[in-house]
Amino acid sequence: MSLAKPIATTREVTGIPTGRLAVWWVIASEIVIFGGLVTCYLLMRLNNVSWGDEASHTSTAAGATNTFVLLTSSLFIVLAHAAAEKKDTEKAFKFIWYTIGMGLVFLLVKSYEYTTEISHGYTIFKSVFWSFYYTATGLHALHVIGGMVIMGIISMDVKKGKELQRVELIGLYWHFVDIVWIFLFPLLYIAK
Amino acid sequence: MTAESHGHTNYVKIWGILLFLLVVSVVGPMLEIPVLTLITAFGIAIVKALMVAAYFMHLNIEKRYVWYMLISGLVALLVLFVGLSSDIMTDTGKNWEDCIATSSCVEQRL
Amino acid sequence: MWEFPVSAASFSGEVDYLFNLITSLVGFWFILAEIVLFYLVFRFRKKEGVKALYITGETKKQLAWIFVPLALVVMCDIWIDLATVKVWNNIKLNLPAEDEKVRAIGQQWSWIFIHEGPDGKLNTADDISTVNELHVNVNKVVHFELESKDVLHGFSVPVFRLKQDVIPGRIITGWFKPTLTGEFDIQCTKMCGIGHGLMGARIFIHTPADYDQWMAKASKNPGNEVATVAMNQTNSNIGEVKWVTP
Amino acid sequence: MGDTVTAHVDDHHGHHEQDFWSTYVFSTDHKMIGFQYLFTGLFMAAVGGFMAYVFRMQLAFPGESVPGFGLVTPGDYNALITNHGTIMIFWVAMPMLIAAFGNFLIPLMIGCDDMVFPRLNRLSYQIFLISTILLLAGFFVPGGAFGGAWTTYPPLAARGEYNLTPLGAPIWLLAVALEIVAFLLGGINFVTTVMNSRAPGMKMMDIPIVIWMIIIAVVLFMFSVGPLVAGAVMLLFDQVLGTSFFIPSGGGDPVLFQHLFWFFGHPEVYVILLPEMGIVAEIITVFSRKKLFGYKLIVYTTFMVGILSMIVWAHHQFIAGIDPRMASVFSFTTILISIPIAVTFFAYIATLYGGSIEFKLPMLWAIGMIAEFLVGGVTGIYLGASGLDIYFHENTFVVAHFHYTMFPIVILGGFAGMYYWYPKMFGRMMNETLGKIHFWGTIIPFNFIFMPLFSLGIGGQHRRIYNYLNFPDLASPEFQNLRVLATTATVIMLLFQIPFVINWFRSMKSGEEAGNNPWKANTLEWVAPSPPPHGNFPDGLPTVYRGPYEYSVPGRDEDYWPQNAPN
Repeated sequence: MSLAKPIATTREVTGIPTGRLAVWWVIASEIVIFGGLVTCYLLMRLNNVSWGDEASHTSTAAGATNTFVLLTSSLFIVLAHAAAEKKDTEKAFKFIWYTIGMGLVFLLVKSYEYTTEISHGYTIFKSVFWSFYYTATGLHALHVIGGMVIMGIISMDVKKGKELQRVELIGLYWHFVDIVWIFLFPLLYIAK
Repeated sequence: MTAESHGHTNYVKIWGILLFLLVVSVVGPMLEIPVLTLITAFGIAIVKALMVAAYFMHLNIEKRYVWYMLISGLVALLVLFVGLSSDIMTDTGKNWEDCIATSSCVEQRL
Repeated sequence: MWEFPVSAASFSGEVDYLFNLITSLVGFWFILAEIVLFYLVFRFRKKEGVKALYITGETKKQLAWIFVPLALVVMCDIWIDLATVKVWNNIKLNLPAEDEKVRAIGQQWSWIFIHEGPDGKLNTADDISTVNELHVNVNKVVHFELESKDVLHGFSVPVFRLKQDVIPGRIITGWFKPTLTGEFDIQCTKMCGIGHGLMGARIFIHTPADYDQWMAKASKNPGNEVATVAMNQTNSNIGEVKWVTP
Repeated sequence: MGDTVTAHVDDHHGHHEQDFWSTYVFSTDHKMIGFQYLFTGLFMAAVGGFMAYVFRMQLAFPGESVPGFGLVTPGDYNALITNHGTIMIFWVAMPMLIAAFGNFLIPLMIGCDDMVFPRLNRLSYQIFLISTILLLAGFFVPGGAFGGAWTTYPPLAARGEYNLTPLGAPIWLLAVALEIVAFLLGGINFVTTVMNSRAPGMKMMDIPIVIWMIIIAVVLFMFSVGPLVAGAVMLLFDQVLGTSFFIPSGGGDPVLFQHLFWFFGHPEVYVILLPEMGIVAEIITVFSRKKLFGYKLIVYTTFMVGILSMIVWAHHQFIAGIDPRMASVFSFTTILISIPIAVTFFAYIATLYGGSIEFKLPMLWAIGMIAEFLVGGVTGIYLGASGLDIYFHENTFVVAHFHYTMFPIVILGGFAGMYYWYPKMFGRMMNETLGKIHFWGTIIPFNFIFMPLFSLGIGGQHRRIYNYLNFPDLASPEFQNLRVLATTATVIMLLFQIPFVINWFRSMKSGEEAGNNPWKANTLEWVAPSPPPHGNFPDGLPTVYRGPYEYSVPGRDEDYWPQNAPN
């Protein structure tokens, strides 16, 4: 199994590097996955006024904190990208790990939230609203974890100065995860 | 896309604006005006998402058809929403009703 | 073969007419397309020394060969569309004034039918419940309410050309007006589990005299006893089929 | 599952694996991954065919022991029809038409050495393989395989106490979800490759139709499958955790899942149809030595098909309890979609005009496909018409209709492609006589399987029924004779697949040497040696000078003009 890249990978007929083009397609297909879930949620929510009461038991403060955390992590990863483009591997490495740290904070807040809610009886079985809540935020958290793992792997190459373009690719993905949260926040936390 | 083109964006400034919008979206609903909630919560979410997409994801300098790619996904979702709305978003339709919402379920009738 | 079952409802003739309309329209195009296809295939077989033509199919004149037939196809499409909407609206959207009402409840794997008792009203003590037997009057508009106790079922009466899925949590209303007396199949047409293949019922279309006779007999067992007993029987039958090989 | 076809395919698969692992099993070469998909697809086709044999036998001779299987219980019957449908759509049509041909053809036809992400490609196949094993494992868990129809409508699919397969149902769902993930990964690879890695000089309108169609199919798949992925997660939670997304008593809505399913399910038909239409386009141009009639028109109408196919889904649910007013809208869009499809077929038929048609094997299958698909196409109008669908919904008329579309697409079209590219795959020609026996032995019984189903459907026979003798109106001897006829034809058709298996493996060893370009075709894959080595084009990657269908150009001695020939 040779690791040499095929010539195909180096071609750029569209003018967008292959890796980035692929990430855009990943994001496009993720949009319909998350979007499908959100569409279902919206349709059912608009039919069930009582969900507003259920939603009032979510913690807006925690949600807002997490929005802040993710926005900041987005800033870090875009700074890492800028550093990687200037071939400043040290700085890029540093900012990637800041991002991972922010991801960790996000997950901590999230798990605190889950614990509080479950201990107050708001489990996934409580009502369809809570089923949606745990499904949507859980799926999102999985994406956060996945992004953190990939970032960790990429950071090792970055340190050696290899595959710097991957910082941008993981960055795109991370921003997308951020955007998903930006929509989940008002949908699940603010709208009551 | 080159390093120079990125240099023009001040990421920290964008981040500052995003945080300001976040505060607005949290404070807005506290006034408890439904219309305002809708605008501050969802209108601002859209603005925030667009800003992240445009500046952090660099869609502002990306090839145009990436926009089209992403937007066609959203259009598909819109179609889904419209197609489903008359079934899922309502309790009653032409010649059918949701017997759970109207609490007239089978068990009670038997 | 190649024929519909008898037509036993006021609207089943419309469905049959729609079938014939579509058959004649698409049949014409289908046969034409097959003839053209096979004519071309045999007419232009390879011959020594004859080179194929070079046709790009991008000039307007050439594209006319596609768009003229297409325009005709579209006209047929619109014709079919208008005809089908009319039939659909008549069967599914309109509800003519009811003469009697019946409730059909699907469960795994039998049908419970609740008839108006002698008082002509549903939800009263003299309602007549039956299992897998639906009794109706000929030439009366019957409204049915479909409900399900567990999973999706499908209420289908082929002789009426009528079909409607039954959804738990929803009450779906529809109508039919039988025009023939007799005894016919009711099918469950939505996969509903292991006993789906056994979930059939019979519809009995009576003359008014027969109907009164049936009702007199049935109302001697008022309430739900009939239903419960028969229901248990049905379930135990299915149990046998399910676990002991037939 | 021990019929002869299965055994053959399986054996050979095993034989491959004995060779050293990195060439055959963990290869990143697009051709080998294509073969892996192809052989898995063929193996699953044999499994699915065996299932069809078992349940057809049960219908013809209810209650009697089926040779090779034994007695069929209602639970077995439901599991068999469910998995037959699932396998034929997700494990035969998708891997063969999209993944196998896509993987094998895309880099060759656009003139590059591999996919852009070879390792992603390998991962895609590995996930697919896991999903395959998982699906088949469903048959061996307590309770048996899922039997709630391939549409998995909740609440039946969502609760073990309703479907009585508490393990089979989640396994089925998980297998399908994994399979979708595999194709999403593969699809991203396909699209990126075609967008970014075309040979120098290959403009958008120089891409062979089959590649266009595969790409449009993949994009269509990506945009339609998302809501179903979300729905599958929700359904899985309903099954495993006990949430109530689709359970009315818990506040959920079962109709929602139907919408999510068909929002994907209908485009899926076109996801399968389009690549196959592309294969047919390649074949009819080569064997009639004609330029494709209206290349651009076909590309545009294919886009139209893709877009329209996203707005017709609810015609599967006309009588499923949806708002009846929506039916008229969806009936209209459904009949609308016949327009672009008709354009494509008219263009194909017009391509034959003035040609120099030679009935080599691939052409036989391609013409057979067009002729048979027309039946499926026109019977679709009956079902798209909402008024008539009231009668034909969940009726064997539907079964006959979609087999008249799916069978020509997947089997006739798939065989057309396999016979056409076999010389490229293995460097040798297939035997014409055996191939003709296979063709006539497939297409004639095929009509005798499904024409009776049309007839039975018109007579009022509904689908997915284990024993029609339980229904007095359907138990007549005439009806039973038709069922026996269909079953006999099924058995005959399955037996006539043996010549194909023999031909396939015999030709691999002793077929006539093919040379680079046995069919004198224009597209780039015929520039490469047969079979193409790793890297595809040992003489350097080709440059493209013209479109793919320049056959019989006036003023040239030869009647073909390869895309890479400078003049």
